[in-house]
Amino acid sequence: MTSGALRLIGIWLAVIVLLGVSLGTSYIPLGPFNSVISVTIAFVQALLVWTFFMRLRWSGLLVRLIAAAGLIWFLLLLGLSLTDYLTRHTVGS
Amino acid sequence: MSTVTAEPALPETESNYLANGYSLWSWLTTTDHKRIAILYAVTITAFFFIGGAAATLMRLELISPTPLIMGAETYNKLFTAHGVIMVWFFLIPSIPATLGNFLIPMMVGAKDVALPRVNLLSWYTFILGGAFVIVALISGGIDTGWTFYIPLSTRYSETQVVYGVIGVFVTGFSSILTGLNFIVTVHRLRAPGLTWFKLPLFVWAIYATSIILVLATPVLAMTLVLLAVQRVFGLGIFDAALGGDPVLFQHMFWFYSHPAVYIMVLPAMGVASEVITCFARKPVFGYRTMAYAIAAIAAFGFMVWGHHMFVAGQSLYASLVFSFLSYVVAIPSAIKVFNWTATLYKGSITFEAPMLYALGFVGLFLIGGLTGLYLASLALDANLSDTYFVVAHFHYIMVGGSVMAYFAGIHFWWPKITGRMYPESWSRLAAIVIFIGFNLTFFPQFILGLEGMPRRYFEYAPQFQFLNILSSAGASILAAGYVLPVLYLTWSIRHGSRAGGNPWGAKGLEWQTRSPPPVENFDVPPKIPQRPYDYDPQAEEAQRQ
Amino acid sequence: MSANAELAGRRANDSESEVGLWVFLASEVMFFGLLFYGYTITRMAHPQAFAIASAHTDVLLGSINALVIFTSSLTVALAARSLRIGAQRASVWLLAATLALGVLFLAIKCYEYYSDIDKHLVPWGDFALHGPLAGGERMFFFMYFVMTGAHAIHLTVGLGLLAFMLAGVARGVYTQKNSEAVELTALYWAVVDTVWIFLYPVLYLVHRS
Amino acid sequence: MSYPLVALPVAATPYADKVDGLFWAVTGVCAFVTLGIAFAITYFCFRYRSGAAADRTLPDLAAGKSRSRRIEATWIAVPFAFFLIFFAWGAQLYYVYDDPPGNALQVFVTAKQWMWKVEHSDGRREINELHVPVGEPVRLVMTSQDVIHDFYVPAFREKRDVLPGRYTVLWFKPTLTGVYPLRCDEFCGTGHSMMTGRVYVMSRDAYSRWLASGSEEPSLARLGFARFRELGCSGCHGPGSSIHAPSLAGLYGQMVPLADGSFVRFDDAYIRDSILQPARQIAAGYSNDMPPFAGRISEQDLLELTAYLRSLANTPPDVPQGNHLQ
Repeated sequence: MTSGALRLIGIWLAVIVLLGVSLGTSYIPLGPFNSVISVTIAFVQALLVWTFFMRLRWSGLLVRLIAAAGLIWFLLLLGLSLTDYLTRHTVGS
Repeated sequence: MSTVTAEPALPETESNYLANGYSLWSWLTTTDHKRIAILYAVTITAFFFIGGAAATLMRLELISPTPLIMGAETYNKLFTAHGVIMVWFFLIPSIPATLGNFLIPMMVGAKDVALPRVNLLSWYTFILGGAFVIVALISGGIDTGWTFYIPLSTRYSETQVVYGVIGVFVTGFSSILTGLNFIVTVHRLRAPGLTWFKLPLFVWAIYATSIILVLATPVLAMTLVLLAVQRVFGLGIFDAALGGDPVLFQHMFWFYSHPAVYIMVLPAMGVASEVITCFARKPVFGYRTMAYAIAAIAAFGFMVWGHHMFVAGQSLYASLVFSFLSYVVAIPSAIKVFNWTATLYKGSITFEAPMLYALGFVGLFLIGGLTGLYLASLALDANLSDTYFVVAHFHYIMVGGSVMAYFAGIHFWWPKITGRMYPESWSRLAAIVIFIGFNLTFFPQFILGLEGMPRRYFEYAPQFQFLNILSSAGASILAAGYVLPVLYLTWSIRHGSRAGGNPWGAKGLEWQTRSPPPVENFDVPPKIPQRPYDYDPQAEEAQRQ
Repeated sequence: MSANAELAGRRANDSESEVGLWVFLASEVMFFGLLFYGYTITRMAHPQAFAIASAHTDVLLGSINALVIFTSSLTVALAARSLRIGAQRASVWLLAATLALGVLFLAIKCYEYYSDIDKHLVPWGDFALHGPLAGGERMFFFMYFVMTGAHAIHLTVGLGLLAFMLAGVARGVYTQKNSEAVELTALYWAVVDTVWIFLYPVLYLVHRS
Repeated sequence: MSYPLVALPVAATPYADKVDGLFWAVTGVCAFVTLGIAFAITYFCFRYRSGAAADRTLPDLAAGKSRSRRIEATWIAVPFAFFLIFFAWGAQLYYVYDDPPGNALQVFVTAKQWMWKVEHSDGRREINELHVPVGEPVRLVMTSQDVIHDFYVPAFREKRDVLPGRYTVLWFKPTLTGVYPLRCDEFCGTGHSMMTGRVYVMSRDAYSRWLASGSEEPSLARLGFARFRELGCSGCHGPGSSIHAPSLAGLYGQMVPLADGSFVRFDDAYIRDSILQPARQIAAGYSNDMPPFAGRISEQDLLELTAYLRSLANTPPDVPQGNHLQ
């Protein structure tokens, strides 16, 4: 076992613990915050996987930019659509 | 203009990429980017004429306000076939997959694209997608329009929607693979010393296009999957009966299909920059601004899709945002037109066929772009959207813009690709015929739209007949114009005079090698110029004296 | 040894295939992103229906599968790492473990589909939920099947790649010096894992309290 | 019959005149730019054609750079200023216009492949025709029975998509009597181009005569009242009902509180949603006991019920419902 492998196992443990937290909190009635918590945890898990398992921590700038591009464009799609969906019933008909 | 004889004549037997195997098998298994470019060129030319035939039949039918040679169903299938084929099987792959494939590695001084086998896979994927669409056409056609709006496409159309959708879905992967290849090639294979701001604008344009291809195409693919599942199983998230939203489909569709317009027109802008500088013998005016404008168009192009939905039931506030952003994206396009014009200033201009096509491109793109200003305006769009005004507008961009530029590019690089010159007077004639025919076909359609004629109308009110006849007459001239290049270019492959390495005296890296180029593109590593478009009009004039 | 290996692994200039694969992965993000987008917009219009419908998913199987696939992305990362530092045998075992975990995931998923069908949760056809929100509930299960289906297809492709890599490493085709294919497979697999990271909360945990 | 070769449709509403004003302003600017660029290209092509004697000296690199920067800044700033004007002008027209006046004549439009069904508030029905009085605002509440259609009257310079499962609204105040073509402007299948109709803008006298000439059809609201009882709505929502359900009198147009703390306007869209899927928006203080009517009620029934509830707008909650229609 090298320290690199140990680190990966540590990350894996963190992801699994977060999975448990996500599952556990979903049984506590928090209203809309249940989803906020579970999706935030998912983002943290994904960040861990992409940073360490997918080795973005050791990648060049180019690869990091490409990795970020997908997320940025997804937010663009969602964000600009929300200008429609969040205002649709408040104006006009 | 430096002439052909300035180059030392090359021995007939010298090896080049065309002479590297003559069998069909050698072509179908090639990983040479130049040969793949030609595979693409042949395929999309076939699709261009299939789509063109559909358009011809439509224009013929529209001579009369009442049924003339077909029924409404046939007409609807024809414009759907025309749209699907021209958008996904001609325009999207046109410049990137042919000229881009041929030139990008040479322009960056590389032997091939970064992933040659992926490049060939892309072509086969394209063929597979095309096959599905052909099957859809043969087995009855599709009558939803290329936009596949729900619920017409999911519940009410009784045509081969699923085959068509699968075809477009599969073709999407060919787009993604091509875009991916160019991105990696431009990043990783540039010759030493060839920095970003020494790259020709064509490379910038194809690079920006590739980003759109890679990030927008998967959205379309998955949207079509949702459509197909809803059609096959009878319900889905776009289903109003369940409380779903058919307008959501339009958001998804236009998130791809608006950037798709930039997939078509950015490469055209790249070609225009190469051709105009060469025949004006001048460096492009404002090189950096031009490069940034390309990047800005690609980025902002993703943020304006809602302007297709002003009257579709989208909220007013969303429409305000999208209207504003649509005006923002018009700025970089305007800059490009001004800069091309300024490039001509104090040049030493000659008017070979590529230049005629490129100037035609600038003019038609200008009109197409300016009419976009009407459609970005909420109040004007509420009158004009989905009328013939829109049809005319996007044909000015896609046909007047992209196809003109594609022809400019084909004529410009034809000597490089084939090693032969085409007959100059015929090619100039074709350029002029296409320009006239195009305007005669599509300018009347602006007025038809203003008069209130909706698009996709099989029958129309008699008052629209005069302009429709004018448009159909123009279309016949345009059709003749499109057939001409096929004839004389084909002729030139065997009978054209030999072109040297650099018949136009152009400055790009691709002109430093032989025509047709050797298999590995360069016999000796190309010299990297100090700056791009290093033309000198004064020296050119002095040499003429 | 370890420090050297990390150093060797530090690549300021990633290879062409790796850049290409990352571009493809960005494309994959948009591919699944569109599904999450459709899910989000539809859920915003039908929050209660989605909450009720989500409670009908099998949270136990979903969680076990999360555990399985998260673990598989560890084993595949370790497999790539082992090959990189020359531990070929370890790499073979780790790849085999990944493959086994992937197959296990798929088996559990198939069982889950089977019981979903048994419980009439397939939205087209005779749907079990008849309440006042049945329309939204059908749409939830529409997205459930499309999203998990798209994920399962990707996972199946990944299994094929893993099997190929396993054979390659075992036969010595892929070695310490020629480890790129294995590394790229590991990247792809991690993305398949990432998709489940997001599918899990939005499909199984919407309303459990 | 002969037609002018080219003829823009008349502008039959004040709004259409304003749209035309913007149109000609934009056209003026665009024509100027097109001619300017065309002139510049032609002039440069002639003046600097190869072999023509012309001064081709360019400023040295540094001076050229700063000069070309200035030029470029100009042709970024000037078009941007114009674009802002175009945006603001078009948006302002559209925004101000978006809200129909409260006293507008309400007309229901149901689109289906390939016809327009029109129902006036008094129950008068038409197909592919719409009669309206001149000088009065008319508010169309539109929905589709099948695919997406689009209600387009070129003379009014406006259109709106007509969607299944939802109401969209289009309003206009015609000031010019005449007969104007109505066209479907969203491709809707085989008969798309045949889905046309006419809008008759009539003088007030002619309109009253037209109204009077109609067959004795019960008004939409009265039909809606009948439907209200047939479908069992009155069992819970009627006065004196023992079931805890809100009275619907006097609510139309008001903001009503919802169980989740938000407010919603009690309008056509809300009525529709509440009938089809009551559970989605529960009124504050009530539980969700109402069965959903989605799939069990036609667009026609919905229109009639909506017309009935609308007719209750000014009725106090305790008055026996239906009486006001007598």
